[in-house]
Amino acid sequence: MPADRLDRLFEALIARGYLCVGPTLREGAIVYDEISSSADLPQGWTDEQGPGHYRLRQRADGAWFGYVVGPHSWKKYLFEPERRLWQLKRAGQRFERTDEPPTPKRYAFIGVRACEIAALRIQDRVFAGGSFVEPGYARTREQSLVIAVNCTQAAATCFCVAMNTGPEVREGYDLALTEILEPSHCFVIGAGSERGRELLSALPTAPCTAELQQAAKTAVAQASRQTRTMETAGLKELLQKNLESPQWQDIATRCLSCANCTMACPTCFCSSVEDTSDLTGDHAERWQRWDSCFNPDFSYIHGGEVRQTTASRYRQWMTHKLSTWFDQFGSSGCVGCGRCITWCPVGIDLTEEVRKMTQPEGGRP
Amino acid sequence: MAKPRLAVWKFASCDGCQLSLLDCEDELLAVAGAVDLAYFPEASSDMRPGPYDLSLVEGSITTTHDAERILEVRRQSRVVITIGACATAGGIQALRNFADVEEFTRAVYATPAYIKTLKTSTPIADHIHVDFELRGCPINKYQLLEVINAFLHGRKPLVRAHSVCVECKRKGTVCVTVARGEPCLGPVTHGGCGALCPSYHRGCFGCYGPKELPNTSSLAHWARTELGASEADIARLYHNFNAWSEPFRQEGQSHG
Amino acid sequence: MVEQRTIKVDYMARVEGEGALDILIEDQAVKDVKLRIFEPPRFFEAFLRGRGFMEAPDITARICGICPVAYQMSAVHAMEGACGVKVDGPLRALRRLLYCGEWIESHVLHIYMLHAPDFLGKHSVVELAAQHPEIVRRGLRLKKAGNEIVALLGGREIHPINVRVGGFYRIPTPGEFATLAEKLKAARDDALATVAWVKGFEFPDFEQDYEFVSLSHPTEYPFNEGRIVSSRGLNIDARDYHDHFAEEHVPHSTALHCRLKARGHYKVGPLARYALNYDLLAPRARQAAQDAGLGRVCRNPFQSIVVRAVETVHALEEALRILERAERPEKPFVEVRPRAGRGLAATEAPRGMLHHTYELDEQGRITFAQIIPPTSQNQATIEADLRRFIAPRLHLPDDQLRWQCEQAVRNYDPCISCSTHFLKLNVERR
Amino acid sequence: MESRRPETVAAEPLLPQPWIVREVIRETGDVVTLSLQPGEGAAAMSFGPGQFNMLYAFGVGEVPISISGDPADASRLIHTIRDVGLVSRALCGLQPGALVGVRGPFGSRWPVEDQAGHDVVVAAGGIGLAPLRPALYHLARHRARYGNVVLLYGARKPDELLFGVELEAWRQAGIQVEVTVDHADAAWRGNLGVVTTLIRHARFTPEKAAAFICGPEVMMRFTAAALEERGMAPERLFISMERNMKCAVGFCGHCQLGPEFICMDGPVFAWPRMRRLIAIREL
Ligand SMILES: Cc1cc2nc3c(=O)[nH]c(=O)nc-3n(C[C@H](O)[C@H](O)[C@H](O)COP(=O)(O)OP(=O)(O)OC[C@H]3O[C@@H](n4cnc5c(N)ncnc54)[C@H](O)[C@@H]3O)c2cc1C
Ligand code: SF4
Ligand code: SF4
Ligand code: SF4
Repeated sequence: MPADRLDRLFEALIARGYLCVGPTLREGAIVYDEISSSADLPQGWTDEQGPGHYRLRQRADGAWFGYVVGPHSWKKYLFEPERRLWQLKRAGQRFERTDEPPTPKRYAFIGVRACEIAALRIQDRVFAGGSFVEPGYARTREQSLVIAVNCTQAAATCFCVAMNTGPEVREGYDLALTEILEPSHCFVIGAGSERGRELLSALPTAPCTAELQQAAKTAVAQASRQTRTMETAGLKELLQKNLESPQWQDIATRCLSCANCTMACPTCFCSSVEDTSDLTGDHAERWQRWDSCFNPDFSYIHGGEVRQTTASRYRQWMTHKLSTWFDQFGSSGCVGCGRCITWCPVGIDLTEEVRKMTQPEGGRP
Repeated sequence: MAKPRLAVWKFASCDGCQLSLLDCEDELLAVAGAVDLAYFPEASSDMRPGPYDLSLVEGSITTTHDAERILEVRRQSRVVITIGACATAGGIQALRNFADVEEFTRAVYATPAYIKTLKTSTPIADHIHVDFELRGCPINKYQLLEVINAFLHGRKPLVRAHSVCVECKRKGTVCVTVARGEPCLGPVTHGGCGALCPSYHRGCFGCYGPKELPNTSSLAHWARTELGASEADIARLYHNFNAWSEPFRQEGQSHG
Repeated sequence: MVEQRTIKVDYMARVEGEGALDILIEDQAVKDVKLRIFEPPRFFEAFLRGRGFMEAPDITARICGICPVAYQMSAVHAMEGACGVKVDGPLRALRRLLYCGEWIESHVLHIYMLHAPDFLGKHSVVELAAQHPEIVRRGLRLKKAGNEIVALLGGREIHPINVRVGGFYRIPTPGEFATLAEKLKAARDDALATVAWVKGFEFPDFEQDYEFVSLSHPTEYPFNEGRIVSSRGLNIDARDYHDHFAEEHVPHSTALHCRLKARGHYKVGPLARYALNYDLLAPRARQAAQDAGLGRVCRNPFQSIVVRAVETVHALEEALRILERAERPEKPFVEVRPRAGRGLAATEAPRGMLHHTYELDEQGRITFAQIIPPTSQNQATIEADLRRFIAPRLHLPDDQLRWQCEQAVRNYDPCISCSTHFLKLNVERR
Repeated sequence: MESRRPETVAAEPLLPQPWIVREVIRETGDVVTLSLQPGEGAAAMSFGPGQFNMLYAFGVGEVPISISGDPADASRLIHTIRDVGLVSRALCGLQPGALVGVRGPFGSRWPVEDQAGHDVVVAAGGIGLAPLRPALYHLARHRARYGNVVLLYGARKPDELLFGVELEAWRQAGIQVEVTVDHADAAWRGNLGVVTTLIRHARFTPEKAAAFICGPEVMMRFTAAALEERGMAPERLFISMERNMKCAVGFCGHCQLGPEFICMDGPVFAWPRMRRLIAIREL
């Protein structure tokens, strides 16, 4: 599909009743928000990322998707940062529910990267894969479309190759786009589901030439060149052996216990469940809000917190992500998107801390 | 059942925190319906004697007279809740604690002899047992309502002690430090304001005081080495409305 | 034996901050009136020294939770003056908008919650609400409209965080402004109804010949800018304030008293602004004043409540006018580079003129700060008013006299927290 | 996902069901037992010993509380609660007729039936006796299926001892009941000291015994270690863990201990799964 026909995708999605959400420029970053046409996309922009560092830069080529991942992740649409679960009133021998359970939205997620699909699939296992199903999550997820985009460049903070989640989109998508700039600016599009195929039939596409397919491959290959990596072989066990390593204390001298990494992480799923009542005491509400293992009271039980120190909280975060997640959900909890590295206000780098933990003497493998 | 008796006390302060109650335009009459405003001079000239079920205390202790008055407040009150940075940390006026008060008096008043004040501005909890401290300069009026509400129904106020960052991230605000290079106290500051400043594109300057486990030195180090803040900038950032709170006091002092 | 009577109000209620009033009556004559301010000193002017010029709006806001915007506005203008920068165009308009918000919020607070109960024989707005819930709800709605302006443009109602030297940190979006405008339109009727309500109160006959002082601007009812003028011919630049005004320290107060060097005490605030700028009121506000039976000049301080209501109408009109034009500044602020120098500025706080003076070094560090709040400018006038007010009313029993004296003080909407550079009422009859 | 065993699939796993307080029994100064019956729309509940419910004090909050009733009697739902904070206080203060929110039952069970033919040691500290009571009811009812059955129970002070009537009934049913307290005045003629000191009085054959332990974490650690030392097979030692719990269905993340979600994988765990984890500080 020629790049200048991108709006046809939006039109087709809107015609099918989807609410389009995708990348757009705001507050000096590329964030995910409601968008309605290609004009809302950050065309011609890219991001420069490093530990604790993010800047927008203009690019010369007018690429639509020429950047990587920003501060937001898709989880905010499926596992909302703040959500009222219910409102109740006491009435005789029963509870009267005074709110309507929220109607799930039909989102079209536009511009989803391979690592983000991996993250979505991880959260699927958390919220809908076990014995209990989070109804809100499951219904919205079910109804939403994933319009994926293959990365054609990596940020300095990306390590999806090491985590085996990208850069190429391989599964879990409805449509997957690869943006090609040369010789002519166009998208190579593949459908990954029935809904995707139907949608694709509504787009002004031409059959893809072998040459274009090759160009797409080359483009994605570019994103495979990543400077950051993480040695995952044996990591799960290694961390378990190091639960009492002095290294945790070292990290704690730098870590702020501010919870930014967990909030930015596309797979972190912790929440608080908070009960309130109105002044009369007759109406009560329950709210669910993003919480984090870095927050005070997270591990509180009568008498005190289990994890009182930053060292123990960081250990929970890292060992959960990279080790105990396997026991719980059969995969790593990390998809290599690099958000926790970029959005840490003091640039703590997960990959670097893993390296120090596994090779305390220093030196890269 | 008799309505619980509420008292509102003022010590050295700007009135902003107790004004927060009058600023609850939508809820004020409901609150007045639920509690008996037995002593609230800013709002009522009907000032009735104690004892009180709940006392809200605004302001810091800066005079010997106030140091005695607060003891009486404690004796008269079943529950004491302090509201605002003045009452919980000494307030902006605690900047005197780092200086020579006599010189301050000479600088401001023509006849220093008329002025009687203590050398320090100290939080209420330095003088009496406080049952709950609500932070902020000023406090968040919804948190104040929550505290009153929780008190009325015997539950724990939903006032979480996490960082401002948590509120930023929940709102989807883009981090001003990472994306703009602005020094920001958010990571070491107690939440409650709803991460206001970052959503207005400026760094947090710590109205709500230190959060639990504030790693002030790591944040200061980053501001110094990566964001180009000067020692004086850092010292001033920590020495604001919560300058006298232990972690901010020490961090500020270690930068000059 | 001389007959002595003292009337004391140990703790002035329904004013902002802490003060007391002592009145000593000896041989059927008022011997002494003292408005004692025991608001503990907070030393703002001292600890501002050494702080950065950009910090002044955030720090001085904390002088007063009721009118923080006024402190922020005087501070930014003084700083911009010191650095030789003038903020104009849409940014200037938005600053006026923010000030409108504070006037509405502060005036309505005073009208409904602090002053009206006096006229209706109530202790508080809560008592008032028991009898007239719909009136109180109207007041709360109106106050909220003011607060919404401050909350949008300032970030929050008390101690806004969005004011900076040079402009703002962030300009709200057109959508946010549009929503605000809708809310303000809805508040117009409430503001007019307020004027109609308060004009019906019973006002004691008490016309005084004040020297009114306020800012004056050729085309605008004054908020942020103008020359300092008086009803007796003073007309100076705000930078020359100290040549004409002096502060003195009286033993009974932690506040300083101000006087005009040439003539003594004077009066700032709504009555002064109104008298000196009547023609510049928005047409609806002027009409409301006429309907309320106010002349071009109002000399009865008890009627200040009506003038406040008129100014509330004006502030709403002005806010809507600014919002209709909806010019958006290109950048939220103009860059202000510090330089050594002296900056002086006055703006019109809801209670009257608020003057700031700063001196800066080359790095923009404050080396000297002086802040003159409206209440300390009015304090001598308040005491003078009281003397004249009490004299013909000495026959009244103590508690009635006390009630009326308190009301007379409240005419000024004194903000004692501000005047910590400023009430308790004791009337002593000997 | 082998670790997650399906129990219930509720449509709205976070919506409490209404139950009515039928009876309030004050056990000690700060412990109360509530007997509940279903309110409108709630269905009677069957549960296994060791399972817990989330109890919701209207508007105040929700906390995990083990079921302390007899699993064979589904006519009422019994919870024993110690007043330690605001939510537990609100629950302890409920009067007959009051409405309580209930979600559950959640979590794993004491594998009581699996121990048929074995000796069974039940060790409880303080309020820890409540989660064990369903198991004890079962053991007493089916006493003949088991070898020796001993209850080792410790409390801080004599007046904090729970379930005096039941202790006696269990004794009658042929359970060896040994009780100790940490502190007591001269009037106390029973044992003094921590629960582990009772082990030597217990009649059981370690090699063919199983143990169910519930109490403060240190008490469980020392008791399990001592029983192991006596020669009990670690995989036949079971303890019941506590962690902060907000949802009880594995979404909120609060109750994690290493790889385990206490709410779903526990609270009852075989000792080998916990031994290392609870020895690590602040895990
Ligand atoms: C599986 C399980 C079974 C339990 N069974 C019982 C029982 O049968 N009887 C009994 O009296 N107690 C039991 N508890 C402990 C009980 O949950 C706590 O005492 C209770 O949560 C305290 O809440 P609070 O609000 O009164 O206290 P606070 O100290 O004010 O606690 C504040 C909040 O922290 C959390 N919290 C505090 N302590 C605990 C805790 N121990 N476990 C989990 N969350 C906690 C809760 O969310 C609580 O509302 C059990 C705990 C667990 C995990
Ligand atoms: S890392 Fe922390 S916040 Fe993230 S899922 Fe794990 S426990 Fe929860
Ligand atoms: S804490 Fe801040 S807002 Fe509250 S009284 Fe003190 S100065 Fe005012
Ligand atoms: S300075 Fe910090 S704590 Fe204060 S309002 Fe701003 S973000 Fe909130």
